[in-house]
Amino acid sequence: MTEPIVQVSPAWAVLTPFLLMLLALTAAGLNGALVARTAGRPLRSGLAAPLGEVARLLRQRRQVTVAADVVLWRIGAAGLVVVAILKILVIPLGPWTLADLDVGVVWFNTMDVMTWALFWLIGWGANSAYALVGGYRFLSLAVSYELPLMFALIAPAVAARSLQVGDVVAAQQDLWFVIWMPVAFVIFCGSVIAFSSWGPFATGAGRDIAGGFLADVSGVDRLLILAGRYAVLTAGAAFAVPVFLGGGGGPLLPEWLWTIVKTFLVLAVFVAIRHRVPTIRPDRFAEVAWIIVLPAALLQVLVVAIIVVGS
Amino acid sequence: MLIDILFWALAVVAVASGVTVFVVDSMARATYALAVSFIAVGIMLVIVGLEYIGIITILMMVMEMAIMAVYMVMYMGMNPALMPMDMTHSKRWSAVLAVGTFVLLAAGALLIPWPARVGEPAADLTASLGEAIMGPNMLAMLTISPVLFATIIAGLVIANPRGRYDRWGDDLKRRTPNDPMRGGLGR
Amino acid sequence: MGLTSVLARWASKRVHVLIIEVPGWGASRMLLEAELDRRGWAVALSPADADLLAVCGMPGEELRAACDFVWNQLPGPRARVNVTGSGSLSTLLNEASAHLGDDSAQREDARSRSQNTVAEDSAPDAGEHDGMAPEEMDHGSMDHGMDHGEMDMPMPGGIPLAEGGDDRDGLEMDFLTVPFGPVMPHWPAGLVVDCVLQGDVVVSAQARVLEAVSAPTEVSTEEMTYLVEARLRIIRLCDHASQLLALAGWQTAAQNARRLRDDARWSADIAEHVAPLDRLRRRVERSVLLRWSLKGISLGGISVGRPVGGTDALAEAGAATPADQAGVAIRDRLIGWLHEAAALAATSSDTRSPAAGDLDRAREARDLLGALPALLRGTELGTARLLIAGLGLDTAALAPAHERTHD
Amino acid sequence: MTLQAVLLVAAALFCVGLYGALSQQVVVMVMMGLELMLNGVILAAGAFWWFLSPAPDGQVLLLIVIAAMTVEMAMGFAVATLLHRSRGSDMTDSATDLSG
Repeated sequence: MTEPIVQVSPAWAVLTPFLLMLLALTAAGLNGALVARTAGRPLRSGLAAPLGEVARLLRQRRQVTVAADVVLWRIGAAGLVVVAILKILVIPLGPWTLADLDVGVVWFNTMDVMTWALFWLIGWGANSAYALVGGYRFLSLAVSYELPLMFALIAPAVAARSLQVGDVVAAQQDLWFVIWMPVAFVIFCGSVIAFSSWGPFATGAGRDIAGGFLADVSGVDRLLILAGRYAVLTAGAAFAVPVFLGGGGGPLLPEWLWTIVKTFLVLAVFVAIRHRVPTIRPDRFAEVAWIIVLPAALLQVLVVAIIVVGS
Repeated sequence: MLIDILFWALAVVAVASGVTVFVVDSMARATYALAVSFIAVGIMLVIVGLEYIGIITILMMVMEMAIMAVYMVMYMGMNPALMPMDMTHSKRWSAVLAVGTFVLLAAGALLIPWPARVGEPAADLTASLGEAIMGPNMLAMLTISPVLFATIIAGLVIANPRGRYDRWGDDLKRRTPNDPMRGGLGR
Repeated sequence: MGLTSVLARWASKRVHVLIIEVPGWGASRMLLEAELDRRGWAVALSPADADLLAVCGMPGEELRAACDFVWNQLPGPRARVNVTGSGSLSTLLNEASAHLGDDSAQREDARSRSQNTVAEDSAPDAGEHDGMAPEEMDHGSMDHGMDHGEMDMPMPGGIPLAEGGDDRDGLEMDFLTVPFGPVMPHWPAGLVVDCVLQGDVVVSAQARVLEAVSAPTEVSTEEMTYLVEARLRIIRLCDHASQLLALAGWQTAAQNARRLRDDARWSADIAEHVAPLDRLRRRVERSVLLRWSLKGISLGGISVGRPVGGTDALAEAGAATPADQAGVAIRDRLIGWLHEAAALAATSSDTRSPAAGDLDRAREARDLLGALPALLRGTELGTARLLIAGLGLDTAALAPAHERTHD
Repeated sequence: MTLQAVLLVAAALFCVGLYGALSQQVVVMVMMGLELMLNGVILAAGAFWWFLSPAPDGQVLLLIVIAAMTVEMAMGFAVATLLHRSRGSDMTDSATDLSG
């Protein structure tokens, strides 16, 4: 890839939600297929499971709990999808981008902080013990993953000497960042899984508290939250591509297709991890995050900074 | 024109949600109203060209309000959210003082003949900010970092009731600390 | 019209089922779960997530009240089945699915419900809130202003104010009384633990068991006769292991254990199960993450039941589960179960007589139930769930003993 | 959008915050009032910067205000915890030991 990333007309933004939801739906289908396989059913039955799920949630009535804070609850439920869409605005699709902000990396970080508020609001709004415990669990996890995530994002920005996503992609023409900042990449992926309340970090929606913040949502609200989780996960996977995986760079295929292929591969790994590892308990993870992961991220930034200054 | 409409809409949102903070009885709503106020101000900052500062403000304040809500729920116990109780004092004087200050500030804002703009903004404001804090203004940043670090330490010292003698025993020889909750590193 | 019927058809492919197990009817539940797996239906974690309420067994009065309460929390479209035998299971579910897809019936149901709730709302039943009705997901929260937006009432939502007390860090925190069970995923049948919580830490707990109206043995013996004691024990161990793994968040391993459990019921030669059981056990033993997340969670001084089996099985399993030693770690308990199941499968000649009598089992269950409050005190919710699952409580054994004391 | 307009909004925010900080009894609510005041300060500083002298140095000042807000919050939470622990309440009225 040689030509710089160009900003396209904002009108294209209309298409972004569709692309995002399509990818998210694919991820959900993959998840369904994997679940079907562990249960010993044919893979195909699982692939269609998300559609069945959508249909049943669209038919379902919304049940409101006693003395629920409906306003905040609905804001939390609807917010996840919105945040995911805002996230992918700064992600270039091959040679095109909608908004190459000066501060694209920080923009992504800000949007992921929104999930702090949203998941907690979902847990709070239901006015039920399990849901609230779920919301708190997410927050306590968030305090652990957020700082390492910030430093993991700073590493590529330091290497590119810019917070602009386009510059970060351009800086990877010769060598992808994932190769010389693997620690940052791993921390980033872990944080994406965590801020989507996914897989081993899904304690906020854990089975031990009857689904946590999902315990009391039904109908369209539930659909929005579940879709929002997939969307946020997808957006996280998509952001890994320009920041660590060289954007649209790759042989043969056109750049935009490479972006999608890489996104899907990262997403597939996230989905595959989901049921395969035991829960990482937030109360225990806190110590690990602050004593091991955060210093590791700082060291990574230091190494990157030394290399960049030296080169 | 569009910018003007956007600005005034944001201004209304910012002030209205600011007022909401002290009007609503729900702790969660109060906290998140403040967060909305900060988001509106953050966007206004982006409008006046302070992209980095504006977005950082949003990032920090949403984070802070998420934590703030937890503290509210934790400490307010019997609070206006559950029972309509008035948790205020000297309301009238506060209001008088606030309105007085507003009149003063507003008069200042409108009456002072502000000078014309000096200089032009840099082409890339974020980059220029980076150069400023890494160049001529490095001292400011060098001061802020120890202050922030000291804040972390001081906050922990104030809030944590348990010193190392509680954890490791009187002679500090306990092999695993005596914590109410187990950490993740097998200690 | 076309759209709704298309939605209904798609929705019927993935019904979410909330399962309520009556003590003693574990077999019905397991059969139901196997059938759900076969159909690709999902097990719901909470009433709000469910389309179909499946009550396995004949609940006693209190448990039936709990079922009715949960039934009211299903958002709808909803259906309800009572599973008491295996023969009709498939038709039962088909009928339920058809009922779920029947738009006019569901609309009728919704209409009658909304009328009911209006009536209920005008006269809030205070008694409903003090823990009699179990699993009150939406009434259980009586504390710290989780209730708001009802400023005009002295008690928002009819929920009284919380009282406070010092927590383990010496901060005064509100108490929240929450009954756990009997409708919870991966929960011993019929168990209710009335917890007082501070945040997600259990301050104190009291355990009781809601009984079945009749023991299931009469009903289900006919299909159980060929399942001798050893095989039943393997099934139960796999079930326990599966629940514990599910609570530890390890879905694939839990699913694996569940399939082994279901296979053990139908397979002709139980000895075939030795290898898969050992594989699962090794997988569990190898997982670093599981070791890390279960570390330090132990059953304290509670002596959990002796493994049943031949002498070598005893010795082997005993090595993994030091039953008499103080503080059985949950992870050892889990591995011990799998070990014991494998050992039983290896030595089983399908003719063994029961090793533990009914009385023994009842006494053991009673001891465990008695020890529960002390065990849970001061634990965090997730840990508490793991501990309860780790007990392997057999509430069915408890029920007859209870009846006896009542007589 | 003029400097005057932005300053008016900032003044409004500042005064609402002032009212809250003076009238609220609970420490956390007082903190919210302070935050709102600082919110106004940030907006005013941003406006001054843009309309009067958009030099890079001005942005540094804003960073410092944000840092001050962080410190205020962290210490506020710590003090609230301490008060709650030692008094069982976090009302400002009950913490008047130094008021003679």
